[in-house]
Amino acid sequence: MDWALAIQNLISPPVLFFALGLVAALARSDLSIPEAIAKALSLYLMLAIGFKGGVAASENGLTVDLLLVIGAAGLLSASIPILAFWLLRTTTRVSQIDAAAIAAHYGSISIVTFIAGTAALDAAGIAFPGIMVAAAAAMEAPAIAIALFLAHRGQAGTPQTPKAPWREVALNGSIVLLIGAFIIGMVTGQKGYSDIEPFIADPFKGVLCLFLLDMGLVAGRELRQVRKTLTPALLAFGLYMPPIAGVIGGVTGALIGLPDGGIALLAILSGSASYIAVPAAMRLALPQAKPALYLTLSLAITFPFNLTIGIPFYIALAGWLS
Amino acid sequence: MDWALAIQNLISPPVLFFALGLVAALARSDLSIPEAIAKALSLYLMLAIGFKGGVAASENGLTVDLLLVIGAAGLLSASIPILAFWLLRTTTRVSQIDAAAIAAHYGSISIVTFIAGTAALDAAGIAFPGIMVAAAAAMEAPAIAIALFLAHRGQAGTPQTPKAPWREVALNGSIVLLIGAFIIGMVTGQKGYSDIEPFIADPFKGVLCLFLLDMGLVAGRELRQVRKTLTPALLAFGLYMPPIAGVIGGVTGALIGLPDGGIALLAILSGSASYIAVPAAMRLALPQAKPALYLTLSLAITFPFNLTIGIPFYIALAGWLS
Amino acid sequence: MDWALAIQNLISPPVLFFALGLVAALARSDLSIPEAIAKALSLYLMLAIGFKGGVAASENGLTVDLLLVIGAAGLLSASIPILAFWLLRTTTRVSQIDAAAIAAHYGSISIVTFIAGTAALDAAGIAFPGIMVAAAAAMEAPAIAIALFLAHRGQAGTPQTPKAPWREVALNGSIVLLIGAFIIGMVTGQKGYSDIEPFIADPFKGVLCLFLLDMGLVAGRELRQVRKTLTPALLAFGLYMPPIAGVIGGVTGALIGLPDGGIALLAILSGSASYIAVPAAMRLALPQAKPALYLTLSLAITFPFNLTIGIPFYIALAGWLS
Amino acid sequence: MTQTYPKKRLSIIIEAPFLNRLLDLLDGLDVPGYTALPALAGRGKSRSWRRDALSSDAGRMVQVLIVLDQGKVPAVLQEIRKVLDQQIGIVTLSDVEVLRPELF
Amino acid sequence: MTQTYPKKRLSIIIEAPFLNRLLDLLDGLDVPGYTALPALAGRGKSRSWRRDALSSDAGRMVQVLIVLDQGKVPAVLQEIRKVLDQQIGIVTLSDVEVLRPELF
Amino acid sequence: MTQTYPKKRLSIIIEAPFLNRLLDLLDGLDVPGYTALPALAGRGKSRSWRRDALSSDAGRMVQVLIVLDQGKVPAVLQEIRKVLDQQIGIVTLSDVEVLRPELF
Ligand SMILES: Nc1ncnc2c1ncn2[C@@H]1O[C@H](COP(=O)(O)O)[C@@H](O)[C@H]1O
Ligand SMILES: Nc1ncnc2c1ncn2[C@@H]1O[C@H](COP(=O)(O)O)[C@@H](O)[C@H]1O
Ligand SMILES: Nc1ncnc2c1ncn2[C@@H]1O[C@H](COP(=O)(O)O)[C@@H](O)[C@H]1O
Ligand code: NA
Ligand code: NA
Ligand code: NA
Repeated sequence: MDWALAIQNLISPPVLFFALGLVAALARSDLSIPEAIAKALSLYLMLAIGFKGGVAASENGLTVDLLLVIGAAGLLSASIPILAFWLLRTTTRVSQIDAAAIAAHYGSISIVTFIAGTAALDAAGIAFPGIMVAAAAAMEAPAIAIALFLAHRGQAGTPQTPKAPWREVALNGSIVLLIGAFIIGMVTGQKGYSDIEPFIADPFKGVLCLFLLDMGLVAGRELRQVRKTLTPALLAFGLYMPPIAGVIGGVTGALIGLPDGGIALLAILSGSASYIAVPAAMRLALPQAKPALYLTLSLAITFPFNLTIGIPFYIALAGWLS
Repeated sequence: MDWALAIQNLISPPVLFFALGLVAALARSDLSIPEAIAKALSLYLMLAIGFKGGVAASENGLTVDLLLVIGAAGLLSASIPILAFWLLRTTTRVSQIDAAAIAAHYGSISIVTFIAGTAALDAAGIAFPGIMVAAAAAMEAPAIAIALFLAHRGQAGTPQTPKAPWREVALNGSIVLLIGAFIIGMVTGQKGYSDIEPFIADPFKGVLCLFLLDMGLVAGRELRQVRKTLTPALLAFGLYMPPIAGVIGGVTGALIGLPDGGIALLAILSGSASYIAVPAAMRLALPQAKPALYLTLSLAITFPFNLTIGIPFYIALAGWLS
Repeated sequence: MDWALAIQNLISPPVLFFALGLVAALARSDLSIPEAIAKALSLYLMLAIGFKGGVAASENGLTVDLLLVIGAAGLLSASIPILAFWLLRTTTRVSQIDAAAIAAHYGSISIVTFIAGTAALDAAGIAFPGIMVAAAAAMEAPAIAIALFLAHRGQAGTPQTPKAPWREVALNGSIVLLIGAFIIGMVTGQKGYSDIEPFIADPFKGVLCLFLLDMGLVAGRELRQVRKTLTPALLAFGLYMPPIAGVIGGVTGALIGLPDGGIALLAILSGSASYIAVPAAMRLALPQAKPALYLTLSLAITFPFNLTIGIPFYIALAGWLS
Repeated sequence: MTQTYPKKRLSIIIEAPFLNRLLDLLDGLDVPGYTALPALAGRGKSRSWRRDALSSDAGRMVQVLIVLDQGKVPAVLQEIRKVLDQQIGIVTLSDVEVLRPELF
Repeated sequence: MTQTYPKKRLSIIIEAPFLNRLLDLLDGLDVPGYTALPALAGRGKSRSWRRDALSSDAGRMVQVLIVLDQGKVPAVLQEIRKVLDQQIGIVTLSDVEVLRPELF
Repeated sequence: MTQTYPKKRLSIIIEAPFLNRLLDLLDGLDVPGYTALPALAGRGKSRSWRRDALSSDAGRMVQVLIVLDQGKVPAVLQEIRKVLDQQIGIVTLSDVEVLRPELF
């Protein structure tokens, strides 16, 4: 592992603002970002990362096979939950339904972790293919589908299972914006990019800082409740699951012939856990599962882990694998 | 008509983001921009366009006679509703009050259409006078006044007509900001401009994209209800009224000696229909009129028409006329 | 006093946008900035000014003794309320509790006045030490502590005084963000700065304009109620207290050897009055005190005074003193 | 046990563009106070609406709550009725108990 | 004196991700209208939440108000009950008086 | 027909800076849950306010709703009363019917 890179990541403004939010929330400060602003920041990041991915893809041509990457991403998203479910059922005492709900989160991805990863790659001067954005978009639905199957497996005729949230998952605003902006980027290419560069490129890293400040505040509030909600075994899961999934993702990336930066990003996506789309989908599909478990794990344990230690590790991993 | 220009407009990022919003809303995605953010984006665009107009006016001097332009704009705004009212009463079956309410919208303007028009002119390298912003500000009150007259004409002693919304119309936030920023731009001139350029000029087009994404979402939601609310005759009105009014506006612009870009913008203003200030004023002044009619027409039919086909047409028109 | 500087300040975009807001609110326009946006603008300004201060402090080293500045600032913040309280009790008829509550506001600071001051210094080409941000952060708690003491002095055994708001004051979001961003700026230095410069530096002045537009709207609404709430003696206090406190602050700054720009900023901080953090703290700690008094004074009288006349005066003062 | 006193709670769901006029009206009546709450979404006889999917204030609703003495209700209702009759507006009245009767 | 008529006020506090489904359900029932209000913060048997401190819509609550005729209540309650039984959701019913009975 | 059970609905309109203290107090009492709703605008004995025209949280109001069993009301009212007596705060109590009595 490249220690200089790891330290550079730790003292970069985005990570430090995340830490500031975390500390403020742990100290019970009333610092908070209004919900509408947090939503807008997240829409902005989605729009920008999607658009830039699309422009990059239109430039280099589709440097790697788009379908291959999407297929691999979908496969990872479907298989990681199975591993997570099995680990949870053997090492912790959570119920079948809770294990399935948690597993869905780890099969899916955290787009902010992905974005922080691209920023770290930029800082390290490592290029990555624009189509990795498409991989990110493909890693939600499979995880949810597998998790619903795992949740109900072996339970004869559960009465009144709620309608599966396929419509909500497929038309999830974030994914629609990410893919839409990607396509717009592909269509308008470098010309469109130069039109809106001062909006989507220049302030990007600063907006990321503000958003991570908010994420720190949210994660810190969650962290305050960790002792009430998580057993040591669960807490451990939140820490060992990301690198395991990350290695699986990285190896897959190497096998399908991704370049260095692509391997790193696929490892980051695999290692990250959702805390936006999947929680809402789980509330709809598995209302009996305890949000306290999956939200705290994904948000208060795995997300900070990935942001600080995970990302440099996945980047180093990509270096070894390629 | 310059087809290259038309196509260039259609595949520009702002129009594509509008289309993305439209498609997302039609597909019933939950993508949405928080109301506070949409309001802020609109305040930003108003501030920026007003300020830039003021700076431009301070630069070139008042290249064309300010009062002449404002007078012509006010006249257009008062006469277009009369034509619209007559067309509605003869070609559709809407009631007198509904026809008047719709007519008010078409006499007034859509500032976003105006802004998209300035962006298209910029892209086409056509200059326009800064004072056109003042024309935009002058095209609201006359339309509302005429429409109220048309609504009540011939109705002896309507009991309890609500207080006319003059105070609300005159002190309407958007107009106040537009005019205020225009004056500030005139006062501070190029020096003030260079102070805040990285805020109001550089990200402008990107912010416009985000705002048009929101407008697409809003228009798409409206469009889903079109079949319930609009008859074919009304729908046709939403499509033929803009070019008719646009031609009237363009010819007027040519008659008062506006340059190319000014003619185009006066045509765009005339051809566009309000969906922000006038609907609110109509709720106050003509509560019996059906919002479903005027909102759907203006937002779901005329706005997309102008954004895609109208603007290049009005610009081409200006070329022919000048 | 440098009249050119004073006039330059008066016709700078930030002050003009403040005036626009003031006029719009006095005319009862419905122009308004959504609360979430106003909060976000204020968070942005806090983050940016803190971060830039930290970077500057990391650059020059701590050019002046950090502890000395903080100590002087704390002392000013504790002694100005005593003077204010005495002036209020001898020249106006406000109750002991109201006088104490008002005094707390004048001992504390207005960060926007501070920011407008840094913008005016920038425009005048006068440098200032980055650590002045730390002085700003130190001028809240002492003022509140002294005011609580003054409010209850001589009142034997007030039954059920509410819990003092120390936790709320110490962990106040604005202060946490200001200090946090300052520290992050110190840690990441010039490298971190160049990463997020297009976000925190370039649009800064424009964002300040938008924020001051909002402040104008808020102050204007307050100003409409002035005749109902303020006696002439109180109104006069709102006008003579700032320059008095400003001179005290300026002289203190000169005594501890601050450079020109530092003296000006310490005078600005001393002369300004809080209208964000202290009102909320007073509602908690002195609920019997009348918000109409302290909010109107600080927001509708002192803030506009400082923004227009005060700042150039404090800058000129610094020139004389250094 | 804490003593409570009977009062009335008047709720008016009204369109946002009318809010200022309604509040001005209430300021002119013998009403001890009011609190307006924002709404997110709704449906009535006519259109259904979502706050985040409106182009304008038209259509967005606001709920105004007034706690007041029974004795003041008839006069207030009569005035409100005049304004609301041609407009959208859902008015409901219900019984509540309060702690400090002198406030209303 | 202004005449008023007795109706019922149904309030449903429900999690934001369910809102769309609930409103779709209501649109299919004989309900004269509804208004949804946002919530800021809350606590129940499980977690406590703050709107500004959530990463996702999960956990955020919304209050849906329905003013309707007593006669329509049983059918509506029965349908709502089906959906809410396994979910978070606080349903309350109370008496109100309205001005224009024909609206409900 | 769906069976319902009588409970109480306690509403507290309070200034935003007090909200945290009130919620902390409620967390220490035997209260089954609560939901806080934001307010937009208001007027009382003192100032009138608009959310978008405030410089600070001071003056902005929040409504806290608590559905609870009649038996728990006196103890809760007594504690709340202590805190609110010197502060702004409108407390109302009303009757509601609920579906699942065991929740409260
Ligand atoms: N029965 C009702 N209960 C609650 N809110 C209603 C009801 N009817 C109408 N509303 C609200 O009033 C708005 C306008 O209603 P309408 O004029 O019937 O379209 C709706 O969008 C709802 O927000
Ligand atoms: N008794 C209650 N009164 C008011 N709101 C409640 C009550 N119980 C629960 N809630 C709301 O419902 C949400 C979920 O409750 P629970 O499922 O019990 O955790 C809480 O966060 C509150 O917003
Ligand atoms: N009678 C009332 N009904 C509803 N809300 C009220 C009432 N009185 C006061 N309020 C609210 O409480 C706030 C403070 O009231 P006050 O302390 O009387 O100025 C007001 O701004 C309103 O939001
Ligand atoms: Na993952
Ligand atoms: Na027009
Ligand atoms: Na001060």
